[in-house]
Amino acid sequence: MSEVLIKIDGREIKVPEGINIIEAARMLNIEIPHFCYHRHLSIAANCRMCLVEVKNSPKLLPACQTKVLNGMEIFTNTERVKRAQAAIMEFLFINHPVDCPICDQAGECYLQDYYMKFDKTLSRFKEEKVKKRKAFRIGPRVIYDAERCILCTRCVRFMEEIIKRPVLGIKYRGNRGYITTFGDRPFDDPYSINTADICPVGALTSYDFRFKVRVWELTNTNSICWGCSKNCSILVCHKNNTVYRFLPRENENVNRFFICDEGRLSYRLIHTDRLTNALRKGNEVDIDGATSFINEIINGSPKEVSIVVSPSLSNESIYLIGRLAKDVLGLDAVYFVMTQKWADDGILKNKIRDFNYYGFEKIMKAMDIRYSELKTDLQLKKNVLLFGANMKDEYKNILAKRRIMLFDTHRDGFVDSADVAISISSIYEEEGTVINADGILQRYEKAIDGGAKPLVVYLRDMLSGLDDEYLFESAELIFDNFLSPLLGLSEITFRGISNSGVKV
Amino acid sequence: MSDLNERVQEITVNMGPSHPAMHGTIRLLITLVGEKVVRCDTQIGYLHRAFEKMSEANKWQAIFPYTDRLNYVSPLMNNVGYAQAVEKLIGIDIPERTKYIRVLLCELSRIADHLTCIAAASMELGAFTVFLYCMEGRDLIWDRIEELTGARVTPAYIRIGGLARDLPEGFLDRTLSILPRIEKVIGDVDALLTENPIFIERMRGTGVISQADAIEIGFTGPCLRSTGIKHDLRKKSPYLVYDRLEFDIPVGSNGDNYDRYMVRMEEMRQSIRIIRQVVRDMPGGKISIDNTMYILPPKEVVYNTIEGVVNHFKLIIDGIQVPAGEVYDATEAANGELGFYLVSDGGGKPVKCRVRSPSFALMQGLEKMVVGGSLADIIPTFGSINMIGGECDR
Amino acid sequence: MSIREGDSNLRSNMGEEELLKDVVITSRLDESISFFEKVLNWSRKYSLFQYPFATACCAMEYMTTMGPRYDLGRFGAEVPRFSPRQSDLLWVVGTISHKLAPVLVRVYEQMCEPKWVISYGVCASSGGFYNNYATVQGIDSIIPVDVYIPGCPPRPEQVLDALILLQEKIDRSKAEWRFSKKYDNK
Amino acid sequence: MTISEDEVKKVRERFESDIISSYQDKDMVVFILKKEALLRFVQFIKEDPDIKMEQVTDITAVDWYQKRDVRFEVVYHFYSYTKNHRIRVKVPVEEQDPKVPSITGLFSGANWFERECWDMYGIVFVNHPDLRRILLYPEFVGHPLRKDYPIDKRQPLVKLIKPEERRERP
Repeated sequence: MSEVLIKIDGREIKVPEGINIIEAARMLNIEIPHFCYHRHLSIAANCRMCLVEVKNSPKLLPACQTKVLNGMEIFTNTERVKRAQAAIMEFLFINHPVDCPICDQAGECYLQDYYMKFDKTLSRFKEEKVKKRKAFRIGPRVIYDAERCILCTRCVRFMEEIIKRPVLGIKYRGNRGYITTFGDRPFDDPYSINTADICPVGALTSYDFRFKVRVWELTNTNSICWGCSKNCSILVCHKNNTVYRFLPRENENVNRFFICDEGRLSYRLIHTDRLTNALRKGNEVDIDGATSFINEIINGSPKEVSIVVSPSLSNESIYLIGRLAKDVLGLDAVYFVMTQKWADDGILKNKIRDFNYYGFEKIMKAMDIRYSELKTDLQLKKNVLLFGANMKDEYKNILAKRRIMLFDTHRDGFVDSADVAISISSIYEEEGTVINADGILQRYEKAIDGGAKPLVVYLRDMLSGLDDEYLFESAELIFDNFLSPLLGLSEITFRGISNSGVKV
Repeated sequence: MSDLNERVQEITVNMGPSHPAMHGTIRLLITLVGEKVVRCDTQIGYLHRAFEKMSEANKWQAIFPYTDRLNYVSPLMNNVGYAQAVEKLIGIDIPERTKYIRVLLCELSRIADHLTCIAAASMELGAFTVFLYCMEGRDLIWDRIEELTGARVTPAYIRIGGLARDLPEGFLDRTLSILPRIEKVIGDVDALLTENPIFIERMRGTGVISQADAIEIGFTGPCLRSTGIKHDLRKKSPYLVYDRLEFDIPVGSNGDNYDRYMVRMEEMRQSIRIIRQVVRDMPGGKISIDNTMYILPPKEVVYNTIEGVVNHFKLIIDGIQVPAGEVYDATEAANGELGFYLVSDGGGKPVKCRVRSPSFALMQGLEKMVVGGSLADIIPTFGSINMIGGECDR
Repeated sequence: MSIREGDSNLRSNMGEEELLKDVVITSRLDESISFFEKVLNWSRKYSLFQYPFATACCAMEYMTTMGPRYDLGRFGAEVPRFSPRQSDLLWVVGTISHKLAPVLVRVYEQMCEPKWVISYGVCASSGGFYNNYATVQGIDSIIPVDVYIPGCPPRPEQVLDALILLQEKIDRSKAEWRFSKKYDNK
Repeated sequence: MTISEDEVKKVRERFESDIISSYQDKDMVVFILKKEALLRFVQFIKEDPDIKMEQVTDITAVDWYQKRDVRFEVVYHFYSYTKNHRIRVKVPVEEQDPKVPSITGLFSGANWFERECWDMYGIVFVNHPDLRRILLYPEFVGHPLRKDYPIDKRQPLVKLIKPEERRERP
C-alpha cells in the first residue's frame, strides 16, 4: 500500500493511500464530526456533517467520501466549515423533539456532544416541529422513536451489509421519513439490539436497558461474553456492584464491533439465582466447614476421587484442576460435561456454548491428560469433584449415585442433591483468560465483586501440598509462570495481553 | 510578689472545643503560671469538612454551595472570590451591572460579618445588649439578602460569568432604607462600648501584636490594619469596580484588641458609604455573559428549544470545560485576604481547588498575642480575631 | 426520676394519633398518666435549660433564633447553660466531624437524665452534603436523638416548631419513679 | 502586580542551574524549582531589595496522580507588601521520597501551612519545628487529599451505632 503525503490544518502526515479524510484526520487525532459514517459500514454521505474545505476545490467536500490524494491540503476548522457544521446541526435540530431528559442516549448522544463542540448557536426556527410516531416497539428487543431519528441509515446498512438480512428501510420522504420493516413486520432479528448501539441518536434504543440507569453513572470494564465459545469482546457497564448491560467492544480478531442479542442479554444471569454460600445437602453451612470436609476426602482417600469439569471456567482454573488431577489425585483422565448446543449462524454464534471449551481442550492436550465426555457412571469413582455445572439434564442421573462435591456459580437444579456445594465467583467477579473457537486468547478484568471467592482460591487449598503452591496466588502469577510457557506464548505476560487478544 | 509565682507551678488548662467562647471548633491547651499564660497550643480541625476533597469530586459550577459554607458569616464574599478566580482562569469578562451588584453584596456581607464579630466578642465580655442590637442589625441585612437570593445564610447566588437572577423591583430603595437603621445600630454600639471603662479596660493593651510579627505570620485584613499597616486588597490590587469608588481604609496604631474593634467599626461606616455610591451609579443591562458554554442558558430557551436543553444537559453532566492551567486570585474578604488557587486539566472538575483562608493564618498568631497576657485576655483576643470555623478548617 | 429508654409497651406500638389525644383512657394503673405526672411534665417542658453545642453555619441561624426577632425565650428555653451538668436539652447545631465526635459523646454522657437532644440542621441529622471521610453521617449514629430539624440552615420558625414538637413529646412522656422496680439505670 | 522583567532575569542567572522553568502566568511570575535549591531561593527572594518578599501567603501541594510522572508538586505563593507583587514557586516532588526542606526558619508563617500540607498529602517538611497533623486527629491513617484515597473512607473514633439499633428515645 503506497504512502500519500497530505496536510491537515497545516500539519503534514504520510497516510496509506485510499483511506478517507476522516481516518486520516483521526491519525493526527483531529476529530471531524460525522453521523452517517461508520468505519465498518459503506459510505452513505447523507448527513453532510463531515464537510471539510480542501484547497482549490470550489465547494466543501464530505470527508467520509473523499479519498486522500497526494499533496492534498485539508482545513477542518475554517470559517466556512464552522458555518456549514452549525447549519447542518440547525437543520437536524429543526424537527428533533426536546427529549433529552427522557432519552436513554443522553450522555452518549452524538447530537449533544457535537452541539457543544461544533455548533453552540441557538436555532432561528420558530415554526411547529413535525410530529411523528414516538417510542413504539419496532421489535421485541428494540424501541424506535421516529421523531428523534435523523435518517442517517446506519441501522439499514448494518442489517444489509453485516448481518446480510436487509430488513430495515426508510418509509416516506423528506421530513416525514422514518425507519421501518417491510409491511411493519416485527424487527425480530438475533442481532437487533446492535442497531441501537450504532444509532448515533436516541432513535433506536434497547428495550431491556430502557430507563434503567443514566449512562454517565456507569463504569465500563473490558471483559468477554459468556454466552458461547466465540468469546466476543464486550464492555461490562456496572454501577455499585450491579451490572446493567453488556456493550460490544471493538475487536478485529473476534467480533469486529457488534455482539448477538442473546449474549448481550445474558448479563441478567450475573444477578439471578446465584449461589451465595456453601450448602450441605441443600441446607446452609459455613464455607470453611465445607472446604475442610472436601480437603479431608482429598487427602484421606485421593484414589477414590474423580474429576468432572464443565469448561465454563477460566484457563487458570482449568490448569489448576489439571495439576490437581495429575499431581494430587493421580488421575490420568478427566471427564467434562457440556451444555445444550445451539446452531452456528455463521456470523458470530458458535455451536458450543461452554465459553472456554477450546481453552479446556488446549490446556488438557498441553498437560497430556486424557479428557472425554461423561457417558456412563462406570468410569467414575466413589467421590466426584464437580467444577462448574451448567450442564445438560441427562448427566444428572449419571452422577446421581456418587458423592458429589460441587463448585458452582449458580443455584441450578443440581445444587440441592450435591453432598457439598460451594459458591464461586463468575468471570465478571475475577480476572482471568479464555481461549475461543478461533484460538484467540483473551484476558477479562474484574468488573464487580459478588461476594464469592474465585475457584482458584479453593483449588490452591487443595494443592497446598505441592512445592510451587505459592505461585498459585493469583491468575496473573499462574498465567505468567505456567500457562504462557505451556501454550507457547512465553514472551507475552498476563498484563501484556492486548485488548484484541492473542492468537494461540 | 515574684516568689509567689515560683511557688505556683505550671498547670495545663484545656479550653476545649465545646467552650462558649471558643465558637465550638477550637481547642486551646493553655499552660498557666497562676493567671499568666505561658504557652498556648492552638488545636484546630474540629470543623474540617473536606472542602477540597468535595470540590475535586464536584463540577466547577457545583462547588458554589460549598464555598458558601467556608466563611458562613459572609457567604457571598466566598462566592464572589471563587467565581472571580474561575472567570480569571477561563478569561471571561463579566458585564458592568454584575460587577456593581457583586460589590454591593460584598459590602453588605462585610457589614454583617463585622456586626457578628462585635456581637460575639462583646457578648463574651458580658455586653449582652450589644449582642441583641447587632443581631437586629444583621437581620436587616439578611432580609435584603434573602429577598434577593432566597436564603439567609447559604445564598449560592453567584454564577461563573454572572449571577443567578437580577435584582427584584425596588430592591435598591429598600437597601437604601435600611442603611440609616444600620447606622443607628452602629451608633448605639459605639455609644455603649467605645467609651465604656470596663470595655476599654478589657480591650486596650490586650492581645497586642507587632507589625513585623503580623506580616510574617500572615496577618491580613482588620487584624493587620489594626497594627498600622495601610493594606487593603480593594485599594492595593483593585478588582470589580473598587477603583471607581471613594472610600478610605481605617488603620489602627498599636495592634491591640481595642484597635481591631475600632477598625471594624470604621470599616462598617466605610462599607455603608460604598453601598450608597454603588446604589447611586448602578448601571442597567445584562447580568450574565451570553456565552452559553460557561453559563446555563435562560430557562425559556431550555424548556422550548432542543439546543437549549442539549446545552443545559451537557453543562450539568460534564461540567464547564475550563481550559487547562492554574490561577491564584485573592479578594479582600471580611477577615482578610481570601485566596483561591485553582488548577484545571481542561476537564469539568478541578484538579485542585485550594482556599487560602485568612482565619487559618490569623490563628497561627494567636499564641504570640496571648502568651504573656492573663487567662481572661484570651477571650477578647480570640473574639476580636473573628475566627470562623468553616473557613479556618475548610 | 428517669424516662425509660426503649419503653416497650406504651409508646412504640401505639399509633401516633392515639398518643396525641389528651386523655389516655386505660384501665391499667401504670399506663395512665397521673395528674402529678402531668404537672411534672408541664413544669419540665417550659423550663428547658439548653446546652448549645454550636459548631458551624447553623450557629449563625441559632444566634438569630436566640436574638430579639425570633426570640426563643417565648418558649422558656432561652437560658443557655454552658455546662452539661446543668442543662437538660442538648442542641447539636451544625456539622459534627469525626474529630469532634468523642467530645459530643462525652458532653452527652455528662448530662443528667432527663435529657433530650435536638439535632439542629441537616448536617447534624444526616451529614448533609458532606458525604466524605471527615463528617459523621448523622449524630444519631453516636447519640440518641429526640427531634431532627431538617434545613441547611433551618429557618428560625422551623426551629421554634421543633421546640414545640419536643415539648409535646415531653408532655406525653411517662415519668418513671426512681424507686420503682422497673427503673433500669442502663 | 508582577515582578518586573529585570528582576526575573536577575533571579534566573543566579539560579539558572536549579530553575527548571519560569514563565509569566496570568498575573504573576511562576518559577519551577528543584527542591535542593528551595532554601537558597527563598532566602534570596526574601533579602533581595528589589523583590523583597515579606510574607508566604500560602503553601499547598497538587497531586497529579497518574497524569504526570512526577506525582506531587508543592506550590508556594509569596507576597511583598512594599512592592505589592506576588510570585509562585513550584517544587516537583517524587512519590517515592516526598520530602521538601521546611522554610519555617525564614518565614515563621509557613508553620501551619506546612503542617496542613503534611496532614493532607503526606509530604514531609524536613526540620519543621513540630510536624503534627493539624486538621485531622492523630489516630487518622493515610492522607485524604491524595487522589487514590477514596472520598468516603471514614475512620470513626467513636463506636457507630448501626441504623437498626438506633433506639428512638421515648
